[in-house]
Order: sequence, then C-alpha cells, then structure tokens
Amino acid sequence: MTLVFACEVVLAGLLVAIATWTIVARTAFAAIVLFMVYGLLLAIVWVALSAVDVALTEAAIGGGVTSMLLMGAATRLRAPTTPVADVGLPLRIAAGLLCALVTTVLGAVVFFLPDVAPTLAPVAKDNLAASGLGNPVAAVLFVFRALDTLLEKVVLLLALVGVWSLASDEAWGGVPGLPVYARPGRILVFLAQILPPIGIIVGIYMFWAGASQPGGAFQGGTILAAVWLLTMMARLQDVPAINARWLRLLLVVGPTAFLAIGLAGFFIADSFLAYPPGIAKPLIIVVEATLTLSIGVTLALLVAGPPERLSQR
Amino acid sequence: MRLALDIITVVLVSAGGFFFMAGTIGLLRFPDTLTRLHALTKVDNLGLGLIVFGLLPQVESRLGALKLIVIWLLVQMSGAIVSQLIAQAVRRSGRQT
Amino acid sequence: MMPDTTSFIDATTTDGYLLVLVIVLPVLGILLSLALGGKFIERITLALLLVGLCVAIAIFAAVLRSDQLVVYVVGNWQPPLGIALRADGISAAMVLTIAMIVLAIGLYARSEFGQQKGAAVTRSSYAFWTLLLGIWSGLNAVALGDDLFNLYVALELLTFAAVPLVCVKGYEATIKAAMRYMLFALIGSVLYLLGTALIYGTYGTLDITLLADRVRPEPAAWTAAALMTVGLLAKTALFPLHLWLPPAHAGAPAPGSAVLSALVVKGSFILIVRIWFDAMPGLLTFTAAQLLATLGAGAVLFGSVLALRQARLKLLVAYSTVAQIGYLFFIFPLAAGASGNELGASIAWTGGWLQLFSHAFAKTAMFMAAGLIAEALGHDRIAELGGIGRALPITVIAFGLAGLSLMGVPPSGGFVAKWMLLSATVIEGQWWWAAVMLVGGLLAGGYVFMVLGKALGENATLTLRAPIARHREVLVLAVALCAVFLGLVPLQPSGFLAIGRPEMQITALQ
Amino acid sequence: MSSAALFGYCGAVLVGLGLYGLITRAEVLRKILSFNVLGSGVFLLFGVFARRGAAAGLGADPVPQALVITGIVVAFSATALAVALLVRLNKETGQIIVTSDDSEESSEQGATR
Repeated sequence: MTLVFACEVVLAGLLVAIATWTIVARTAFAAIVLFMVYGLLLAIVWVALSAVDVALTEAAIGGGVTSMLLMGAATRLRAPTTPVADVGLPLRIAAGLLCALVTTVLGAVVFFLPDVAPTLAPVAKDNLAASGLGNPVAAVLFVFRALDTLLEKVVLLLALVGVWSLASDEAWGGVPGLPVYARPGRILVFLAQILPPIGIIVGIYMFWAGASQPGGAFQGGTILAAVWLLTMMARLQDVPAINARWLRLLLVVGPTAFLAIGLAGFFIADSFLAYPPGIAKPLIIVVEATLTLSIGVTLALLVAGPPERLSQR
Repeated sequence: MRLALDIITVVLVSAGGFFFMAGTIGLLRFPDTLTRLHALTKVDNLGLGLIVFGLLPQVESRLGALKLIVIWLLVQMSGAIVSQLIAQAVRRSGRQT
Repeated sequence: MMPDTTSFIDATTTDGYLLVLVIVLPVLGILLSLALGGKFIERITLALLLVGLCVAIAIFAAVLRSDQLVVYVVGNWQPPLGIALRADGISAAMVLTIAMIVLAIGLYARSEFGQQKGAAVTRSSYAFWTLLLGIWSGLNAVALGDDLFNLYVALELLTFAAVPLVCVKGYEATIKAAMRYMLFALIGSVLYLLGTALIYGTYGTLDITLLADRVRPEPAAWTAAALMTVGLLAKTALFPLHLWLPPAHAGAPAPGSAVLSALVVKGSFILIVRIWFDAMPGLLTFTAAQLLATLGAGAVLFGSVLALRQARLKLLVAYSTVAQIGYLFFIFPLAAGASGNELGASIAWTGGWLQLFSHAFAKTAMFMAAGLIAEALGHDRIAELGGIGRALPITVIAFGLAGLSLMGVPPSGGFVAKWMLLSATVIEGQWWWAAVMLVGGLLAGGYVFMVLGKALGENATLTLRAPIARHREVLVLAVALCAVFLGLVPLQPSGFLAIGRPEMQITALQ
Repeated sequence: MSSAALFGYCGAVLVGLGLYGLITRAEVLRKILSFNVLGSGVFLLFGVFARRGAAAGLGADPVPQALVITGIVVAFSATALAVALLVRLNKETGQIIVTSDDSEESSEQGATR
C-alpha cells in the first residue's frame, strides 16, 4: 500500500463519513454546512481521479454556488409550528434495505468491471488537433458533443424562467429577493471592494486558459457570478430588476452566439455546430467568452431567486 | 543543491502539517466559538504559509510560484475576513458558545 | 474489449438538417423572447409553431419517401465520440404529432394567455409561452436523440419546462402539486443518469445504435437497464409511481394539462422503449416484460376505478391518463417476440404506438373540452354539469369523441390500437392481458358516460359565467376528430412505424 | 485494490446514502440536499470510469469528464428550481414538507381562471 493510496483511503473514508453526517444531521443548517465541506472534499477526489476540470466545476458549482443557494433557502424558510416527523421506523428500515441493495449491486458492478476499460480517450486525442483546442475536455464540451452543451445552456435559461415564474404577479419584472443585509458591516463591504477585481481577473483567466488547460466557461462564469453576488450582498451594487434590458441581453448573448455560430456551420463548415478549419479556435473563443458572461449572470440570478418587489427598496 | 531544496520542502511542509493538526485539535477541543476561531485562524494561516513556502522550491516556473503566493494571500485575507464576520455574528447573537 | 473506434455507422442523410431545425426552432423563440423581455412572445411562438409544423411534415415526408432512417451527425463527429440524431418511422410520427398538438394547444391558449395590445406581458403569460417552447424543444430532442446522455439533457429540458407549467397560475395547491412532481422528477433523472454511467463504464459508448451491437446480457447491463427504467417510470407516472400525476395534471391550466398529459409523460415512455428495444435488444426477458406489463395492468385497473370515483372533471381526466399510460406497457411482453411469432410482435408494436398517438390527440381534446366547460361554468364539478350539453354542444361532442377513442369504440384510433393489442395477446398466447384490456375499456366507458350523462342532462337554471367563442369549440372538435381519424388509416402507419426497424418489417394485418 | 476501484465503491455508498435521505427525510430541503449527495455519487462513478479509461497520454477519458461537467450544471439548475418552489410553498402554506394529497383542491384551482 503506497502512501498516496493510504491518503486516498482516508479521503474516501472522510467523504463517506461527512456524507452520512449530512444526511442524518439534526438541523438543515448543520447539514448545509457539512455539505460545503463535502463539496470541497469531493473536489480533492476529482483531482485524485486526474479530472481537474471537474474538480474546478465541483468546487465552484457543486460545493460553492449550490451551498449558497441552499443556505439562502434555509434562512428564508419559516419554521412550521408543528415539528416535522420523518417517515416511520418500518419504512426507514425498508428504505435502508433498498439503499443497501442498490449500493451492493453498484459495488458488484464496479468489482466486476472489464479488465480493459472501454475508453474514448484515444479517439478524442486523435481528433484534438482537428478540434482546434488543446484541452480535451473542452474539445468534448464545445466541439465533439457541442449539442449537449448548447441544450444544457437552454436548460439553465429555462430553469431561470421557471424560478422567475414563481414570483407574485405584482412583483413581475421587478427585483429578485436576494437576501441583502440592510446594514452590511464594514468588513463585508471591504471584502466586496477588494475581491471583485481579483475575481474578474481569475474568472477571465479561467475561461482563457480553458482552451488549452483545465478551466473554461463554466468555472470562469461561476467565479464571475460569485463576485457579483458578493457586491450585491454588500449593497455596493443594486440587484437589477429582471426586466432590465442589459440583463436580458447578457443572459442570451452566450447561447445566441453559440447557436448562431452553430447554424453558420451549415454554410461555412460542413455541418451544424461544426467550425471551419483555421478559424475554429477564434470562433470557439468567441462562444466561450460570451458564454462565460451569460453563465455568470444566469447562475447569479438563479441564486437570487424570483423577483419580490418592483423597485429598489 | 537539489537535495537541500528537497529537505527544505519536507521540513517546511511537515511543519505546516503539524500546525494544521494543532489547529484541528483546537477546533475540536476548545470550549467556545471565539477560542475555536482563534485556534483555526492563527494556526491555519501559519500552516498554509509553511506549506506554500515549502512548495516554492519545487515549482518550475516563476508564474507558478507567483500563483502559489497569490493563493496564500487570498486565503489569508478571506480567512481573516470570514473569522471577523463570524466573531461579529457571535457578538450580535450574544451567545459565546 | 476495446471499442471499435473506426466504426462508421451512417452519415448525415440529405434531409438530416431538418432534425436540427425542429430542435433549434423553439430554442430560437426562447432566446428571442428573453431578449425582447416578452414582447410579441405569443406571436413569435405561434409563428415558430407554424414553421415547426411544416418542418415536421417535411421530416415525415422524408422518412416516408426514402423508407429509411433520416440521420444527422452533429458537427460531423461520428459516434461514439460525437452525437447523432436519427429519425425512424416512430420518431417522425412522434415529431409530427408533437407539432400538431403543441400548435393546437398554442391556438387554444390564446384566449387565456394571450397578450393585450399595448399592455406589458404578464407573468403567467410570459412563463406559459416560454415553457411551452421549452416543452416542444425537449420533446423533439427526446424523439430524435440517439445518445443516452444527450437524451438525458433533453429529458431535463422537458422536465424543467413541465414542472413550472403546473403552477403557472400561482395557486397554493398547484405549487404543492408542482413540488411533488419536481421531487419525483429529481429521483427519476438521477436514476436514469446512474444507468447511463454504468453503460458508459461497461461498453464505452452512449450511442444507442452502437450499443445495440455491444450490449451483452450480463449483470452490469441489467443493473443499468433496471435503474434507468425505474427512473423513467417515475417520470412517466406508471402505477405505483403515479402519485404526483393527478394533482399536477388537474391543477395546471387547461392548455398546460393538455400538453402534460398528452405529450410530456410520453417523452420518458419513448425512452423506456428505446432502451429495451433499441439499445439493449435481447435483454428483455420474459419476466421483465411481464413485470412491466403487470404494472401497466395495475395502472389500467387502478386508474380507471379511481377516475370513476372523481367528483371533478379535470381530476377524472387526469386519472384517465394514469389508466391509459398502462396500456402502453403491454407493448413490452407482446412486441418482444418471446413466442417467436413475428406477426404478433409486429401487430403489438403498431398497436402500442397507435395507442400512444391516439391517446395524445384524445387527451388533448378532453383537457381542452374540460377547460372550456370549466371556463363557461366557473367550476368543474361533474355533478353540476347538467345543461352544458345544450350550451356547448360542440365541446361536449368533442369530449364524447375523444372518450370513444379512450374506450376503444370503432371507428377510432383507440379502437384500432386496442384491437391490435388484443389480437397480439391472442397470437402470443398471453390472454391474461386481454382480460385487463377489456375490463379497462368497460371502466373507461363508465367514466366517459358518467360525464356525458350528466352533461346531457337537463338544467333549466344553467347560467354561463362566460361565453365561449365558437372557433375554440371547433378547434377542440378538430383535435378530437384527429383521434378518431387515426382509426381510419390503420394500414398506413403499420408499415411506416417499422421504418428503420428491420426486425419489424413484416407487413402487419394481411 | 486500485484507487479507481476505491472511489468506485465510495460512489456506490454515496448513491445509497443519498437515496436513503431522499426517501426518508421529510423536509424538502433535506430531500434536495440528499439529491445532491446522490447526484455526486453518480458523478463520481462517471469519474471512476474516466480514470479507468486513461489512455493515449491522457490522465482520464475526457468524455465522461465533460458529461459530469454538464451534469453538475444541470443538477444545479434542478436544485435552483426545487429551492424556488420550496420557498414559495413555504410562503404560501408555512410548511417545509409536502403534505398529503390534495388533488381536489388542485383540480378546483386548475379549473379557475
């Protein structure tokens, strides 16, 4: 047993322990705090699995923005007057047995996996030069399986429309109910002044580096979303009304550029979502740059929630 | 020369690891929020600092070294600010535990 | 086993670009209406729906003409690395059905969600049209997708548009219904994704056509198929996972109910069929098929009995969906060809799909009719429907015609579908399903006539709360007639629905 | 045992844990949290298959990695929508759970304009 493997065993044990704790924790608040820790541990696991792109995404979205969203919900929920009872013991035992069965079967599948793992790595590698990108994961996302990525952007936008649709009729078109402190402390304001420039640089670097190294539009966009949310929470910036023109344009610019270049592929390349050789890389960078912006704005608005009032307080 | 650098790395990173351990024990053992916060911030900053400086001799490019230092500074700053925020929240809630 | 990386299955066909268009058109609408802040959203949607109908007809014609698959390899990256879209006879018929029904629903919804001239778009109307576009795009992507993960994204697109549609009016009980729907959908999608992961880990591809050659009957494949099926069953609302459906489908506004009941639950059903018949042929054992059909039988009986006991019209129609979904699952034991009788399998295959299409039209008409009745009366209590038959005769006739299709009375699409399924049970020697179908038909007759009996009763004091425009009644009747006419073209679809499926290429119904 | 197998078992356990929480916890917020744990278990399995597929000088098969990135974003969208529904539900009813069936009421509201 090598030292690295010993560390991985400890990591896996910690991960399972914290996941268990997240599930059984008494209060939702404690569970969410544990979930943040869980997200960070998971990011380390992804590095151990040589999937740095995923590690960045997990840390930014899985652990970061998701936790923020859940924490926001936990603080906004009014506790019911009657205590909440979970399901009864018989059902819990039945569920436990079922889940143990699922885990066992999955474990067995992992155990009996074919010795030679099937992989698309060689094909991806062979076509990497043709894709115009240096990072194979980015090549899969924006070239080989670009349709998935395009549809996933639509999923994000639809989820946002779904969230907005939960507003009251009076507040429609107004300002999302991001929990904004009435009197943000000086320290929070200081943080919100100093972090955004750094965050913006890191976010842009992430997307720029993503073409050839780990990183990309998702991770960069998430960082932009985070610093924007921070400045809004510190009240250095107003939360924009959802019918603001600039906001709408930022939301759609990335997916629109992606779709437009994809459709142009019918004429300038040989297929939908194909890029003509030679200018593939610049085109993908345009797509990624605009997507970074759109993803940042969409994620931040998803966290901010449905509109709650018509004007700034 | 290579060996000396490696030794420096091992010593500094081990020392950093020791401080992390101490901080974690403090977090678990200290009685209330403020003292736990004290253990966490003081020792973790030192621990991370030692690890970063321990890793510097292993970095191949200047840009890599710069990134490491920037990460350390950012963690320093966010650690200090977050612990301030937590301490304020503790004071506002009037509870010490 | 290393995957054969050089395999070149098939290239884009001449008309392949149509498949991309029909998925992308609604996306254009979503982006455009977001950018415009909802201005002209109704007109944009209806215009796109008209264009979309033409594209769907073109796809149908292309498949019919070439008698072969229409394929589009996105970005010219061959699977397994890239993604392909494929339209066989079923997909083409599905895309056409989707386009027709969504267009009808769009026209029907104009009076409820239309925009007043000059006024800013309201919340519910903006959300309704955007979500309708989302559902349309998701359904097309589900019908044409041929990659298990691409289908996952399409399914999520469908779900995220469908859930908010339930509570688009914002009433308290509908939010509860949407929440429950969402929780079922979450479990469903994650189980499906889990199955996808196992398949990739074992076979190294997610392309359905490639998988068909690679999958062997072994534990990993069974586990994956079981997980995916359970997940999709939760989204299809097959008994006993149907709990979320009645409040959600009854609570949505009428056009929403129509699209949810007629089309959205079918999206996940198509995937179940794709998995068992296309991706993993040979994996469907006798026991598994019987189990699926048993659940279907449970749905038919349980849903029909509960429909009979409802006091509210929309809830009755929703429970009828629970029951009618059950019939679809008879396709598994009957079309799997376990008996080695290819004729029986082919008949069951055609009958099962015909059931899906005729139910889609019939249920759209029923929910639209129920919506008009509720609009006219201000309520949907079945006991107080007296006199509505005289006030809204066309609507009630449409409801009745759609009901005939559900019961399986000739001449209707439902009749041919159920008759084909019944014939298949005889040929395959699985008579027990025939018994369930006959009882289900009787029960359907019971609840349809319960409504019609009340509606045609006399009530001198009936006052309509709101007048109903004649053209809306005619629209409902037209949709109901589509369900009926499906029964008059039985020979044509049987051959068409087998295009792209060599094993089904025996002409049924000699 | 290889490290890929180790994390494979880890993923299997996480799936079981998440599923258990999703079924047994009554609070919707806890269900959403459990869904995220369950989802991460599924993603981890993808990661294990990616790692096993390391070849051609790549540390891991890029295709499953890309699928996971897409999956994480979709899961986040799902979480955001579920949370928004929950907050609205809580505002209307004061509940943090989905109470028993009320199809009747739902149908009545679905029939009104």
